[in-house]
Amino acid sequence: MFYREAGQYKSTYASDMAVFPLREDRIGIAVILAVAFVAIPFFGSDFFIASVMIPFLVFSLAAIGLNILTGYTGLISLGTAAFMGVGAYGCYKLTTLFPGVNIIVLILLSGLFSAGIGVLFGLPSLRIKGFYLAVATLAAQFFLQWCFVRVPWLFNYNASGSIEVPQRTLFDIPLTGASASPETRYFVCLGIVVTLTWFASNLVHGKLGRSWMAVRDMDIAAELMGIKLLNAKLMAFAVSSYFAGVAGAMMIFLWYGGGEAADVFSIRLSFNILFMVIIGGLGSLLGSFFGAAFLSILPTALKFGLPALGVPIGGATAEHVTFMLVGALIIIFLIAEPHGLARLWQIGKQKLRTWPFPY
Amino acid sequence: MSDIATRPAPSLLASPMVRFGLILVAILLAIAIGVRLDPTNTLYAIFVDPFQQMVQAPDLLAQTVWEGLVSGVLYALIALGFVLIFKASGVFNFAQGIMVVFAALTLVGLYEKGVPAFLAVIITLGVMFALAVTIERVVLRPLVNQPDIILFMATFGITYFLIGFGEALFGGNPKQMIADQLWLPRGAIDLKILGGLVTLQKIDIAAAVIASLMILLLALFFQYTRIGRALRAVADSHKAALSVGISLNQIWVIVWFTAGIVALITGIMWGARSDVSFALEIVALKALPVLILGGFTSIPGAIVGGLIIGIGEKIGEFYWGPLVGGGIESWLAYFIALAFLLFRPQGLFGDKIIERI
Amino acid sequence: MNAEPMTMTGTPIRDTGEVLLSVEAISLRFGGVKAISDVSFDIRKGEIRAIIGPNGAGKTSMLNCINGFYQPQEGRIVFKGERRAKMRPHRAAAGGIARTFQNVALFKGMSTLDNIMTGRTLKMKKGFFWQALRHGPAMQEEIAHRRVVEDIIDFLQIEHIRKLPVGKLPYGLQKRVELGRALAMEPELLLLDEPMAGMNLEEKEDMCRFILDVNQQFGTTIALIEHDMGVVMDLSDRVVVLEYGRKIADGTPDEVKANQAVIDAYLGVAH
Amino acid sequence: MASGIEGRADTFPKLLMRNARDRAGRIAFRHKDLGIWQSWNWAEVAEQVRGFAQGLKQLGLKRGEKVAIVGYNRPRLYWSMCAAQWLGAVPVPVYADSVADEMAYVLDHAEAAFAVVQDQEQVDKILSITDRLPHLRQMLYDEPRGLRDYDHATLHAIESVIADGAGALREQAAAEVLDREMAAGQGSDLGIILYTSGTTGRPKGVMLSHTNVIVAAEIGCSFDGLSETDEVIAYLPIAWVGDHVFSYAQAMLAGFCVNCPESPETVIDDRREVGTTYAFAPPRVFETMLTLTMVRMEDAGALKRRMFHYFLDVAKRYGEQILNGESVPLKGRLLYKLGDLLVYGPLRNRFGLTNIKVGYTAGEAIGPELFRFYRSIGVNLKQLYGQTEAGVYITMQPNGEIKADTVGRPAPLVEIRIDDNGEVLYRSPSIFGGYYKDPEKTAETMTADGFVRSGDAGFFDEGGHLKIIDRAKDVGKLAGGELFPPKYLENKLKFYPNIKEAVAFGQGRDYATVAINIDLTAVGNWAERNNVVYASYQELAGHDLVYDMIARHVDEVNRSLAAEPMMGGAQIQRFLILHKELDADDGELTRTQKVRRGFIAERYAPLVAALYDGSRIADISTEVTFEDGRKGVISARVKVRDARTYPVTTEGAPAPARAA
Repeated sequence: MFYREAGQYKSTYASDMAVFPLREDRIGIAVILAVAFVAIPFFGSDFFIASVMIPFLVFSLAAIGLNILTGYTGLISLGTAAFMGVGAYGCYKLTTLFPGVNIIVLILLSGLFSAGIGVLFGLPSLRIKGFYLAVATLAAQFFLQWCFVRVPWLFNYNASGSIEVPQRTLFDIPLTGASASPETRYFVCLGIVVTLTWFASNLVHGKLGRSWMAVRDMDIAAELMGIKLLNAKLMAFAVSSYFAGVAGAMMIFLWYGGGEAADVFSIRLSFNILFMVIIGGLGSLLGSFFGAAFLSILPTALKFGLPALGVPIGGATAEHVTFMLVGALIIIFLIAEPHGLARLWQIGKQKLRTWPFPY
Repeated sequence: MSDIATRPAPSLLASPMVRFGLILVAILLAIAIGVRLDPTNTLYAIFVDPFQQMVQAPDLLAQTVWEGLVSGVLYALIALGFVLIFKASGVFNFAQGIMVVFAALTLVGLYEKGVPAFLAVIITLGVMFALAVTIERVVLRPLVNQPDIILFMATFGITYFLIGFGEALFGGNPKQMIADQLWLPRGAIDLKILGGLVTLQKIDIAAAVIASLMILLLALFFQYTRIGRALRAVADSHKAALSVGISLNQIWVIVWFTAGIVALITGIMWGARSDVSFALEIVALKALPVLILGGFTSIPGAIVGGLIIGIGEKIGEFYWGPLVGGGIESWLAYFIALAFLLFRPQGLFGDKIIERI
Repeated sequence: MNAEPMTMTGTPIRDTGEVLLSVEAISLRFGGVKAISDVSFDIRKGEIRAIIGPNGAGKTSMLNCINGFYQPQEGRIVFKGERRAKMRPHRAAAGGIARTFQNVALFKGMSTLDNIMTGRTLKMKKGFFWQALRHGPAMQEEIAHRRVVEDIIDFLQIEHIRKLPVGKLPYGLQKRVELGRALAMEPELLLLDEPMAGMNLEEKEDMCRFILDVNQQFGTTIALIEHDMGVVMDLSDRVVVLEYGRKIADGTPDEVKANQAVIDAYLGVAH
Repeated sequence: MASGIEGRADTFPKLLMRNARDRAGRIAFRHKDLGIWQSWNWAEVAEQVRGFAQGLKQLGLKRGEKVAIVGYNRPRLYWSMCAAQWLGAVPVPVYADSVADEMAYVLDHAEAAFAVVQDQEQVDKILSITDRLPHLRQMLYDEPRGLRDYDHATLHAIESVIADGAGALREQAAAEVLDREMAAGQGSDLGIILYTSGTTGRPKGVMLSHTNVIVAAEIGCSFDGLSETDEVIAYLPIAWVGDHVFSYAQAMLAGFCVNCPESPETVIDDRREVGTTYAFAPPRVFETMLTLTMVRMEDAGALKRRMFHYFLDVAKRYGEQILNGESVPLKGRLLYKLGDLLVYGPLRNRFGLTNIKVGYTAGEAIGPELFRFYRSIGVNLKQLYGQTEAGVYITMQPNGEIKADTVGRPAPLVEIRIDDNGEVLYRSPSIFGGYYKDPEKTAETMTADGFVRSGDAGFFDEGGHLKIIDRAKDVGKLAGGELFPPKYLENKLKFYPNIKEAVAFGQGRDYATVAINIDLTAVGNWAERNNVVYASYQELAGHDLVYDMIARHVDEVNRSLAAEPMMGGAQIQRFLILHKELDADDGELTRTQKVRRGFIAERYAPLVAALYDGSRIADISTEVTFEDGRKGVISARVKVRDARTYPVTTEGAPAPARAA
């Protein structure tokens, strides 16, 4: 309905291959970025920013990571939380080893650790596929989670066994630690997520992305096209785990502000991120955001929304209802639209483009 | 001879990447262990000492194997539920673990509400049947013909729903299994053998016996009843099942109900050994490595796989666990499975993977 | 040599001289079953070589051996003068062997354009860093390869489906896209596994024309499996006939047609 | 209005060089090729055309020789026209879909020395008739695919010809010689020969001088204020005068951009991408778009469908007034604004007409409903009445004076006279110089005082707008003496989307009858919605429910005829639905998709007889040509139905108003 495509012709391949070839879409993205960078910090309450937006951003990044692996490359992983944990502990070690280096740099570097570990646990993917691979990633999940508890070197031998987030600043503005304001932490998260999403978008639209999708859709044909399966898969594991690692570091350093990380990075979190990817849409970066928004905001909304509506509901009951709802929604979504929110969005967009025609 | 043929599997170790990876994993483990140990004694502690202990104290070894055997039987029971459903409907039922918890919770919950124990068992069976019918109607039927991965994800949905539902109904606190009321034995038998004392919990013996009976019953059911034959047929071809005169929908209900019965029994046995709580869910995940070992479609595979995993992880925990601070039970099963998987991708008893072109 | 003078109707001069690939005494077994036993033949540069035979004669297995998807237990494959006991898929691809599949093996989730672009993967050299930026060298590389791909799209006349996901295309078009993907590799040897299976008459004619054009315009050597004997006789320079994994005849279409073993085994049944 | 042709730029090559000088960097041509819009600015086009001209010269093209141009709308084919004109040769564009036989006639008649063609298909076609073309010396092609192994002694790629020419032009001397060639051209020189696809007989070559075409182009450009910022899409046959004036002459004159679509199938998408500002299409194109719209909307949800039709009603009520700048109540204006947001804007977007400044339809009468529909949704669609012999324009509709049933006032510089038999005659500086090699026909068409007989019957209404009834020779009489305008009847019927074609009979008969072709898309869709099962076109066409539906349409036509002056006698008394679609390949339609009434009457003689002998059914078998050229015979039993007629309500016959 809002699309006026007349006159939007492409006279170069560069413009034809742009991620957003339509003017209306570019405007849409600009509006979203403006809202994210200006409107939300300006109008959003501390609670909203700290409890809704930051978790949303962290989950989005993790979901993008998993989506690259599962959605684009077709490799199921149940170990996302563990790779996030590697990022968090990696970042913790880095902050102790290099206290002078800026925390943002360290967060971005910490993803490299999980990328490395991800490649290691991705090795079996050459031999095994599907559910079998899911079990291999479970090995990573439980082994790494065990390490987080049993290897005291990871948490600097402190008594509590948890990560202590030090205060770090940029231009004297505290970014992490107790005195960092939600807005600052939000900006750091947003900056990282936007940048990495841009990288991810570039990757999936390029040669590597095509190789991933080729492996996903028909690995035998991909192999005979000269795509080296192991390389493509390990690359997917590396990139995916890098995203998860950065998300994990962000989670501890910019959202939780420390804590018993071994419990946080549990199998439950892995499942949650997998659901985000499925509900959002496999093979869609946009879907990762949708899924993350849906599943990270839903519990908060239920917890605070239902009492506000006058439905008497305790904290524990809210949690149970959330579980049931999430479960039911997963099933409903799979029945209604197995391709997730992203597909719904795409259909909606197509409808708008062809409006008033139905197709 | 068809043009479509199996592809000779490439030798695993031929890939330098994999070889490199395995070496890396080994080094990683060695480092993890080395951190806890005096480096000079590392090799001794890993490769000599545990075996010396085994030989020196065979009673402890027997005790460990027995415990592994019992938990292996229970793993096998959970895996059995998976296999039943996978064989008949091609669905990888992630919810099997939670069905165990749900069944046990329902049983205990009903008893707490004042329902006599055996009546509670019967009602629980009814609940499991209702669950099977509901799942078939609400989840499976609308998703028929969808790719496997979608059905797999749907069982995740079932899992979450059941967790929420169970907790909302019965609360999240651990409960005591009504073992006595169900005439399950308690106490232990001490055997003086192998120059030591081996303690066998009666409940464990009961578990092993009941599980064996269960498996025997299932085998008979599949072998000698019309429905059982239909179920076996459906694993090969849906048309074959229809020719026996049972609709696919009925088959699904039956299979899920059977899996529900298996889940209830598993729940009772497991609950009697520890207690009934959602922590069981994590334990149920152990069924996955069991399946990997045994193959997704093989009932004997599930049993053998369960025993290997159960015994393997107990021995590993008892003899090697302390070297790295213990708790390796949480992941050892997966590594054992992974190690098998790398050399036999289709599992011990699984059908050969066919690559077509 | 079956050289003919050039005429206005476009009959090409055949330049089928040196041997591009030869298989030497190949045997392939699956467990106890012999799929191919002791088959030898060669493919000369620039020719269209047909492999025919009844169902289950081992034709597809033969192609699978040539591009390394299967590794034969015995025998050698000589490609461009290099003798190997076995081929590796990506090495075959890098060496210039491309193929299409009996049952279309496209990447269903991707568009026609992206499918054909994957054929360029081996020729794209820009590293991870540049790809992540998608500007500068990586973008220039993408554009350069897009040009090549657009030429192929133009050649195969599939402009109108350029941006559609291939999964929903009609079968005939999918086959064309698959050919496009193989062509994007700029292969020296193109293996076509039943390129015309399941097509109607018009689509078959189009496909025939494309195959001939590829052979003539790019000088690509083609080995094809086909059941339609009319097509085989029209297109191919030489034909090798397999039956139960054995070679029973090898020669020009006319020679093969006259071969008694072939008539008994194949032609008599097929017609 | 004064003729504004510049003293210097009186030929197209001169106009091209003027553009290259005055607006060098502006895009002149775009072609969707290899996935993107390849573009050339005026300077580049001039460079290409100069090289092309030099290349042609080197190949031996001489002043006055003819160059046949065959193919779809491709930039290089347009350039070939200019390059030929540069050397004083005469381009002869030919319909690309002509069969070899038709093409042989035109090329032979025009004595084409060169042929510039699009691709292998056309090359093969011409090679197959070379023995009938003694004058043809060289052939050039645009797309090299498949032609590599052809004998290139007399066959050349345009690209290499241009390159050779451009190479030679690096020599100063050669360049000067070439420039003198261009300078030698004059406005009065023969610029182009356009062959008209007559409804009868062989095509005739209409000779137009540079001045003729430039004047015609100027009429259009100044009438609608076209400038270099406009965009057109070139998709109509290049041999048609409409395309020649709109996509070549006016582009050269006003300096706007010509966009060539990727292929005939992608025109709609390509038009949407480019967002043309100026459009030209025969009614058929608009009709197809509307039919598709309505068919697609049938599949929309009920709510959306109701909203759609509600706003279409709003548009019907207020749209045209708003477009004409008349006063409209505030409520209407607001509703229309809302409708524009929800329906009209998106519709224009889908049609690719968002940026349209003015659109023209011509070639045949457009249905009033159809015409009003486009105007009501905000597309400034106008009609013009034109002919090849006139260099296109005869009458046009000025803004604010647009009616559906007339074709407007005489175009600038055009004089019109209505003959005693009702025939329209016209005179202007853009009229043609005669038919090529056919002085006899020329004399028949041109009067002594320089007027051209249009062959159409018409009259001026009170507002001074011309109204065309039919071909002059086709307006006949029934046996009883009542007027029988077959085309008028046919057009009335064709306004119903369910009716694709209609052929009226009645000349010298007792009453009027029609044979109807249903529209497979529209009726097929209707059938699907009404659970009418059919296996073939033939079965659908013979279905009783379809007959009932068509009977209702015929009934409505009769009612309207009864209310019109002089037309009451021509009410349709009997009709039938044809069992096959009329097809140009069978000779039933002309290449421009007009019905060939006489031929059809002969071919379907048993059916026509049945229409008049009162029988309820008739058997027919006809020979048809399939798409691949094979022939076959189809037989059918066709039903004939009676239609209801109405008493004539208007008396008398007002004489056609005469132009002053």
